Amino acid sequence: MNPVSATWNFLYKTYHRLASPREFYTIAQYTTPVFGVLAFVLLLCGAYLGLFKAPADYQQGDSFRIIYVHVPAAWLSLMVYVTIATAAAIGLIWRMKMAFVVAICSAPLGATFTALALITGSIWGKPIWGTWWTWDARLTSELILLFLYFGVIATYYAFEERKTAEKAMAMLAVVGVVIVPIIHYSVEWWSSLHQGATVFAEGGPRMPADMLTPLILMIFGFMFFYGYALFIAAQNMVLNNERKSKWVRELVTVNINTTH
Amino acid sequence: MMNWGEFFNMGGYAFHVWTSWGLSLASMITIVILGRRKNAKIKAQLANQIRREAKINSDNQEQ
Amino acid sequence: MNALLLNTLTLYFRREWQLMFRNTGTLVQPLVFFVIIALLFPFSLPVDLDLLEKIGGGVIWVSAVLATLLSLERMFHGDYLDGTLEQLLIHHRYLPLAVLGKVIAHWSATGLLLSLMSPFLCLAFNVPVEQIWVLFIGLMLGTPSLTLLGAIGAALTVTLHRGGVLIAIIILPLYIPVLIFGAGMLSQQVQGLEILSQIYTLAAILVLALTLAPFAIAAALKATIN
Amino acid sequence: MNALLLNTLTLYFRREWQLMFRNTGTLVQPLVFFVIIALLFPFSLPVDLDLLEKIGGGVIWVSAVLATLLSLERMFHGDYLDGTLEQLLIHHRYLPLAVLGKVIAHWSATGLLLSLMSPFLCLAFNVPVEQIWVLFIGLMLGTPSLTLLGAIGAALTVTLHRGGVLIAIIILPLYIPVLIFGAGMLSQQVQGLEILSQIYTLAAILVLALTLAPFAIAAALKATIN
Amino acid sequence: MPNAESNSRSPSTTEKLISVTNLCCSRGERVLFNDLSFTANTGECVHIVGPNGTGKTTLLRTLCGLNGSDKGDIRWLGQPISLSDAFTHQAVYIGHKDALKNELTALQNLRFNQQLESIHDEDALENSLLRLKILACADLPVQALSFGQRRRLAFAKLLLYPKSVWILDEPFTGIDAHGRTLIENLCVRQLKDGGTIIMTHHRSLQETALRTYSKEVFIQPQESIL
Amino acid sequence: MPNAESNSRSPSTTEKLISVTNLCCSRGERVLFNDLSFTANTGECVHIVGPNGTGKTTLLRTLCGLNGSDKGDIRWLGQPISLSDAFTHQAVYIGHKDALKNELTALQNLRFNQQLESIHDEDALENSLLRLKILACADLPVQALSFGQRRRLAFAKLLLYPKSVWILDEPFTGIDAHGRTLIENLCVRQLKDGGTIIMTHHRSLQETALRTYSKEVFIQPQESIL
Ligand code: HEM
Ligand SMILES: Nc1ncnc2c1ncn2[C@@H]1O[C@H](COP(=O)(O)OP(=O)(O)OP(=O)(O)O)[C@@H](O)[C@H]1O
Ligand SMILES: Nc1ncnc2c1ncn2[C@@H]1O[C@H](COP(=O)(O)OP(=O)(O)OP(=O)(O)O)[C@@H](O)[C@H]1O
Ligand SMILES: [Mg+2]
Ligand SMILES: [Mg+2]
Repeated sequence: MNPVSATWNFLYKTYHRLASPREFYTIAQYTTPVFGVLAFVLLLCGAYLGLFKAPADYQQGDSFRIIYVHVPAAWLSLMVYVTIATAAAIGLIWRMKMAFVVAICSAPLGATFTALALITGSIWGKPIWGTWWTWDARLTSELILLFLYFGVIATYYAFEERKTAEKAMAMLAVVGVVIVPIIHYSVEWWSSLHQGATVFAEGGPRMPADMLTPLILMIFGFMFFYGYALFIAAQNMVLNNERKSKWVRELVTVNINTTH
Repeated sequence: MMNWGEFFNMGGYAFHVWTSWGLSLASMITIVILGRRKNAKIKAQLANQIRREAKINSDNQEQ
Repeated sequence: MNALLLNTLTLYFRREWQLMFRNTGTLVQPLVFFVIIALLFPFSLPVDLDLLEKIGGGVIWVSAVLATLLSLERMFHGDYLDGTLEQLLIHHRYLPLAVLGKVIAHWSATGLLLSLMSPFLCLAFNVPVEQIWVLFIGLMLGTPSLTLLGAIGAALTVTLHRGGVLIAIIILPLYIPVLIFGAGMLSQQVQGLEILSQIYTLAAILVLALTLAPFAIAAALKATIN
Repeated sequence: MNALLLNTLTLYFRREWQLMFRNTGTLVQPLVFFVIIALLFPFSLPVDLDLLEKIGGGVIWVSAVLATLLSLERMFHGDYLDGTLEQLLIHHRYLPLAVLGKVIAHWSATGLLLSLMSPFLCLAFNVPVEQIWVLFIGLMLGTPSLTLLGAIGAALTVTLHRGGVLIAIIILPLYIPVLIFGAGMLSQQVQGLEILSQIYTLAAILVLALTLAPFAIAAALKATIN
Repeated sequence: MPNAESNSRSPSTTEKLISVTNLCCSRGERVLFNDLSFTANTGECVHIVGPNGTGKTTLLRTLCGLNGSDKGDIRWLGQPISLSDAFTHQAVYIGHKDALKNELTALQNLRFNQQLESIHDEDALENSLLRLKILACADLPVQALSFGQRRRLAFAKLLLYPKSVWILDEPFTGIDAHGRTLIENLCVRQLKDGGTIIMTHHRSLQETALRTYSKEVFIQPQESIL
Repeated sequence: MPNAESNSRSPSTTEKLISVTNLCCSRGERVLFNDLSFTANTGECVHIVGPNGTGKTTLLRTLCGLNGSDKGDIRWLGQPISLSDAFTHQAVYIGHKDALKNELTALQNLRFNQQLESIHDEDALENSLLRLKILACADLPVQALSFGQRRRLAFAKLLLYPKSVWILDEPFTGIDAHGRTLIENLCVRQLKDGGTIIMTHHRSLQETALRTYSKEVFIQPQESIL
């Protein structure tokens, strides 16, 4: 068998296994700890290098160390939204149950990252710009993203019937995705206090390696943490959604018997 | 070795750096703890429901 | 065929107007809120005519957005509660058109009335005459988009008891661009800059909303009612 | 006897809170509206931090008044529609106290939350720190009066389908004094004047409202429901 | 539960639990009934009969003090209801509006009602649901319940605490044959325990288990109401 | 009125007006019914039977396209309803929600419904009120009507324009003996004219005038719903 079709077969099978809640739950039981450990190690290394090894910035002094939480959080806030919108679209088009679960479980995590980006940004802005907050394009659009996350979460939990909730939430999530490019390019389109692309700039990152390495580690650490938290939340939601099914009941009764 | 006092001072930006890092850490920990708790809660609820179904069944059989 | 389409539109438009007319409260509600919101400001700011003049246009835009927002919850919810909406879905000849008729009626009682009222409020805020025109045109172009976009949120939340907040959260991100361009016209004009590009943008948003929103609203209604 | 009275109060307070807690929408609604209303301003005014700072306090007061106003319609109307209010009237042990319990619960989800939230909004408006305190105290003293007075309007209009406008028209005259004294504190303070007299006035209004309003509300409910 | 003094069923006048004399009620300009008199004793089920729109619901609401009357009086153990505290403590009214909160689950709704009587007993809640055969719906929000399940839930409240007078408006609407028997048996038990029931129902009670306890009161339509 | 081709009552398969095959519906996680099949012909009254909460209302709403189904299909003269325009033109659904506007009078409500069919005939309005014996209430706002009068008004709509399929959810709730006979006769007339009725009702239709036309479809409760 040629490698292309083998890969395709593998992807196809995994897709179908992940699409079934029960399979997902079983797989997640193994992947969750792996993601957790990876996230922990990456974050730990990143924090060590970022706090101890990276040199202080010649302009900003030690305050630049906020970058190691601000940029991963800000970047994740966008990435998670794209994930949500993609999952929502898949759910709407192919009616895949698990896609909705991924979308709705990601939303609180994305909102947390957005809030973190806003808060750490404000904290960083105070010494650098001399103000906590201004109404420029990047900050404002990031704030709107936070509202959008709230909207997605609130829409899902507002409905009693799950199918309706999923559809309504997904519609909103898909429509809202226009905000992501606006946030990303806001620094180019409008004049802004916020600095332009530094890490993902054209022609490579404009940053010395000993400052960049911890940042990359932290970004991956955040990403694995997102995966870890997503698996935990999705497992909970699958348990809840499938509470009528036999396998969940068996799971719970086994649980009761072993704990007592 | 380094000077810990100086390290915590962060060149005068202690407040800014430590609140940022602290908040990030705190929110990650909270997310994980809440996830775990939710799991326990869902299972407890389910167990309660199974108990209640047994009650309904025995009530139906009584008649 | 065309006549039939037009008929559906006008039918629901007329029906909505009649209903609003019976219940004077509904009819004047957006207008009253608009005026109240705008007039609260002079009471809460330091007495300073210059300041009032500077913020007048912005305050009027904010009041218009809020008045529209607050009237949205009522657009479909009453019909949902008493079952009229079910009947509409069952007999949906050209549902998007029926919906459009309703939305236009709704706009004429909110946006249209507000825009017509705005010059008088401007007087209260000492807004200069050249700006009154800019404000009026901006409102006439902007408020229909507000109602159309808002109706999507209203349709998504129609089955909820307390949809109000949710509508606000859902559609706020959609309203902010309209607000920025609409109110932006004023400050451009004060600085002596060109405002045509803003007008074109508002018009483009309106055309887009007018063609797409009715279908989105109809889809949202069908998805949430069951 | 006293214990029984207190019991009624806390019972209805707790009940209302639990109800709001179940329905997160109701709980956060006033807060969301408060924030949204306040945040619309920066979008609609020319970018000018000085201007924002000047009007910040006033905008926050207006937002608080509006958020309270908008939440009032829901205070009794839901209970009226589903029949809970009838049950309350039938079993009215100490109706004014039960009502007071409800009102306090309602306030804690509107006025109290708003006041606690206001310092953060002040940051967004660049309001200086000394003023944040004045604003906070003013809101804490003023919003309970707003809720108590507003509840009278809500009770009078409880049987109406679209009571919202009517409530606004009825109680607005009662709100304006609170707004004038509350927001007035800020401009006094900016000018370096004494603000104690304003604080006393707000406190006096509150004491008056707290003692008389529950009876007025109870009487209004009894009169309108039949 | 019911007062000890009124436990025997001899028809001496001093012991009438409720007596209505020459009652006259009107709605708008229309007199609904005139000179209506009847009494209700312990262990008695008063069945109010009359075609649609004669004023049965109005009568029940008047008995509860929710409507005023034009003439005549209503006494509870010889005392006018406006003075009688016993009334508010011992009567329970279930009308078409069921005082259930849509957003709460069945169990939460019951728990709320129990709390109002300062009782705390989880088992009693589940048992009352079980007795009406809706325990399976305990954790569904009320808005998801079917019409009949909702009505049953309203009746489950009767079992939470003993009240001597039940005032029921069309208790059997929307309930299936099995449910009707259940509710009839609950009523019989209430009557056997010395309670009183006043109800409306559009069919004869002769075909039910209540036949031996029931006494019909016919409301004569005044003018051309139908 | 009904299609000419389907006017004879021979049971040939091509002529089934409505046919439901292997329908399966669920709510939340609960399967309500599975593999439900039946057909409805012209001149036939299909009586859906089942205890509270089995899914009768859900079935009727699914027939109207208001709910989705999990499996199975519903055909109207052989065509799936989603494609059949005939369905939306020829069916009428009356559920627990009566699609009446509280603030309009009985007559105005009827007039509205007539307008939707682009008819204008004042006499027909009054006649339909007269046939349901509620002409005396013609000018009362709907919220003043008694429960039974309101239900009758919902039925008066059926008489405004001929529709071949009536879908009725518990048509006799809240209606007195005389009203029941009235409605039964209306139904018989509809069936005799070649129409079809699909209804739920908690008693047997054998005791009514519909007995010769009716055919029972029993919904088997799936799990422990009650
Ligand atoms: C409340 C204030 C702030 C907010 C809401 C905010 C938001 C964001 C967002 C959303 C991104 C990701 C952009 C993207 O990936 O396209 C970002 C990146 C970044 N931010 Fe901020 N920021 C704030 C303040 C600051 C401050 C004060 C600084 C430092 C002076 C800063 C430095 C950076 C850097 C270096 C990046 C990475 C840029 C890149 O390589 O793409 N931010 N910020
Ligand atoms: N404002 C009004 N003007 C005139 N008549 C009114 C007004 N409000 C209510 N009514 C009439 O008062 C009566 C109210 O009757 P009520 O609801 O007590 O009837 P009911 O006996 O319970 O009837 P049902 O069997 O239908 O429930 C109705 O006939 C209604 O038409
Ligand atoms: N989210 C949900 N989860 C589980 N069950 C639900 C949910 N929503 C509705 N149900 C159940 O679906 C059923 C709805 O039934 P429906 O209203 O069609 O009943 P019905 O046969 O009309 O009953 P009735 O005779 O009482 O009118 C009820 O049993 C209800 O408990
Ligand atoms: Mg009645
Ligand atoms: Mg039903």
